[in-house]
This record gives sequence, C-alpha cells and structure tokens, in this order.
Amino acid sequence: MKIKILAFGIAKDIFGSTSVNLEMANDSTVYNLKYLLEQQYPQLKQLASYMVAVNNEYALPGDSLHERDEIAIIPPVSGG
Amino acid sequence: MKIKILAFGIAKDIFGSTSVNLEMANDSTVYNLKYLLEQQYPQLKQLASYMVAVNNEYALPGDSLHERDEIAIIPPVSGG
Amino acid sequence: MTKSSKKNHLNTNFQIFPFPLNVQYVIDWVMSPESGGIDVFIGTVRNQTKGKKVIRLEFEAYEPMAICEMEKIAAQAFKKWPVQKVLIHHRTGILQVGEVPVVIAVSAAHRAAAFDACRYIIDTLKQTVPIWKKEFFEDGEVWVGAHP
Amino acid sequence: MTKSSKKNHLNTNFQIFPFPLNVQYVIDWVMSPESGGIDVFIGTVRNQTKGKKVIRLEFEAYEPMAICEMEKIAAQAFKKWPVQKVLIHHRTGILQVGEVPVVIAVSAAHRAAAFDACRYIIDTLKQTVPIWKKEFFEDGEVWVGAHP
Repeated sequence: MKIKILAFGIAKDIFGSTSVNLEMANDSTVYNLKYLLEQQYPQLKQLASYMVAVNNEYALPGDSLHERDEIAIIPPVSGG
Repeated sequence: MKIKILAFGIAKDIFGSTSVNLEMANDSTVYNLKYLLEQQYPQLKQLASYMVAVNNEYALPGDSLHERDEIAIIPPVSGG
Repeated sequence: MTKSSKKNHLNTNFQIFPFPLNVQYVIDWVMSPESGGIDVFIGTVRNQTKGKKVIRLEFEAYEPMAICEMEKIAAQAFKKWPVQKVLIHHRTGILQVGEVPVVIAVSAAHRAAAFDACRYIIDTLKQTVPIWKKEFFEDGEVWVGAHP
Repeated sequence: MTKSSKKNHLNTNFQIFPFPLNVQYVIDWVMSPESGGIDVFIGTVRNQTKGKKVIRLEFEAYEPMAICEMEKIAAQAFKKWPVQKVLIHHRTGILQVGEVPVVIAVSAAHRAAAFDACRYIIDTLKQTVPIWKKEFFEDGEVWVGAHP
C-alpha cells in the first residue's frame, strides 16, 4: 500500500517537505513505519523523541496502518 | 479625650451612622474601646467577630488610642 | 487616578473603583517583555448563594486601609514567589449578576509563580482586606459573614 | 470560525488562530450568571530563554489533531473539577516579544476549581497538544525541545 506521512516542526526540516510518500506492506505497523523512516532519514534518531499519530490520535508501536489513514510524525511538542 | 470611630458594613447599620464620637480616658486601649462600644451597642456582641483598626492597621486589644488616631470598626470582611 | 494610587510602585497597581473594571487595561498593565506568563483571576457576581437566588450585590470599602492591606499581600507575594507585576482592582457600589467585583493579575517569567501568587492574593484578600459585601435576595438583604 | 470549531459544545471553545488572540472576547465567552470565578492564563512571548536573547517565535500546529487533544484535556478537566466553561485559544505564525501565543480561561461556581483546572490545562497542553515553537535568536533558530 501507498501511505502519505505528514511532517511538522523539525520533522518537516528533516524530510525537507511537509509530507512524504512511502510504499509499505499491507499489514505494516507503526513500528515498521518508524524503522523504515529512520533508514531513510537517520536524523530522526537524533530527536529527543517522536511519536506517530494515526487519524489525529497518538498511535502505539503495534498499531497497524491502513491505506487511507492520516499519518503524521509528531516531534516533541512545545506549544503554550 | 474625644475620639471618632468610623463604621463600615454591618457596624454602620448597628451604629445607625457612618461614624460615632466617644469620650474616653487618655490612656484608653482598644480593649477599653470595645468594652464601651459593646455597652452602648450590644448588637456588636452578636457579630461573628470584629476588629478595630487604628490608622489603617489592625490593632491588638492592648494597643493604646490617641486623640487624632483614625479608628475604625472592622466587621468580618467579605470582599473579592 | 485615586488618591491611593499615589502609593503605587512601578510593579504594583492597587485601585478601588466605583465603576466597571477594565480587564483589557489590567492585562496590558501587567504584561512586560520579561514575562512569560500571566495569571488573571476575575471574580463575578453569581446568581445564587447556597441555593438562594441573588438579585444584586453591594460592595463597601474602607479605602485607605484596603489599599494598605493590598500592599501587604502583594509584598508577601513578591517575597514568596519570583513574580514581576501584581495588580489588584476592586469594585465598590451596586453590582448586578455577571458583573466583576475584583480582578487580580500577576505576571512572572514562569507560569507556576504567577498561578501560585494569584491564588494566594485572592485567598488572602478575602480574609484581610476591609471590603464588605451585602447580598440582596428577593426577601431581604444580608452583610455576608457578619453573623455566626 | 475555523473548521474545527464545529466540534465545540456549548461549554467548550477550542480554536487555533493565525492572528492576534482577543482576551476580552475570551472573558466574555467564559462568563455566565452561574459562575463566581474565572481563571485566565495568558502566555506571553518572553525576550529571553535560558539567558539568551529571543528575537521572535514561530508556532506551527497540526490543527485537527491539536483540537482533538484540547478536547481530551478539557474532558479530563470537567471530570476532575466542577467547572462550567473551558476555552483554549492558540496562535500560529510569527510572534514578536510581548505577543500572546495562548489564552486559557475556565469559569466555575467557586474559584478553587477554576484555578486547578486552568493550571492542569496549560500543564497538559504543553505535553500533549501537537503545536511546535521555533525560537529565533540573533545567531540562529531552533525548534524547542526537539533534541536532547
């Protein structure tokens, strides 16, 4: 399946774009996605931490991804 | 000495006036004043409590009063 | 400007007004380039007390002493927490439901101090500042807290 | 009105604005005849961080998710304390020193709940709501908290 990943804050700087497209196996999880992204963008591993959001909710590593999900990389937040 | 006592809140209602004048001995204390007032205005004894202020400060029973002091009866406060 | 405001320093502002308080003025006054957070407490006249309908309130202040007591509270707040500016404005006179008897605002570099100080100030003000509130009900009126 | 405001209920108001926040609107919105106290937290852009001069800030939000997270925080606040209305407004874009990135306002019948809930909301917002801040210094810029 083809998935689109939104990027914010420093993740946008790392990707060099507000979103990236990836091709992944149909039964992929958040864990698989992080692994793949860290291969392509090693700077992600230097962040203090980062989360993945699926459909506007923080996701756990074991959660599976689906083709039409809205997926986003959430680097450490600093609002307020 | 002649002293003038300002009254606020329910003390104003008890005195029927925003101030009363009293004749007191020159070495009178806050304690003496309260005793005298409670003789003249027994309703003061029904209050939850009340303080005497001398020159814009809360006074203690042993503090002495002087002719030109600004004296006020402070019933329980309820601002805010 | 009231007589009492002459006592104010650059980082404190205490006033008693017989007319509506201006919250925008309050916020503009406490803000500064050094502050990172402002906590503002706004008291409002509630339509009931202990289940009884309130028609309106009346506030009376012993003004010079009230300002002195506000100064003491603010001095304590500056001693206890790293705050930058402290403002206390209180109304007198008749207030309808929804009107604002008191506004307290505190600015600080970091928000924890602003929250702690603002809460301390309103809690202490209610115990020490010589201001009195009369509640008007449909069937009478009462000076709050006067009797046990 | 933003797209996200459609989700708002009568007692909550969450918005993300690319233009200056209106504090007077905020206060008018949270007031009600049932409320006795309102606590308002106003974040302001500070002219320094850890001793380093700040020129300006930039805020970026993942808007739909930020609104979802604000809703969760408010739901927790309503569960924890007897509060009446909760408002969270956050800025995006470039902000100069002294400008206001966030305003949080909570009304309640009694002030303790308003203070507790307002503080909980800002503390939690800073941990969970997907909004990012970039600090601009004289010699560079940095996304706050991104690196260890």
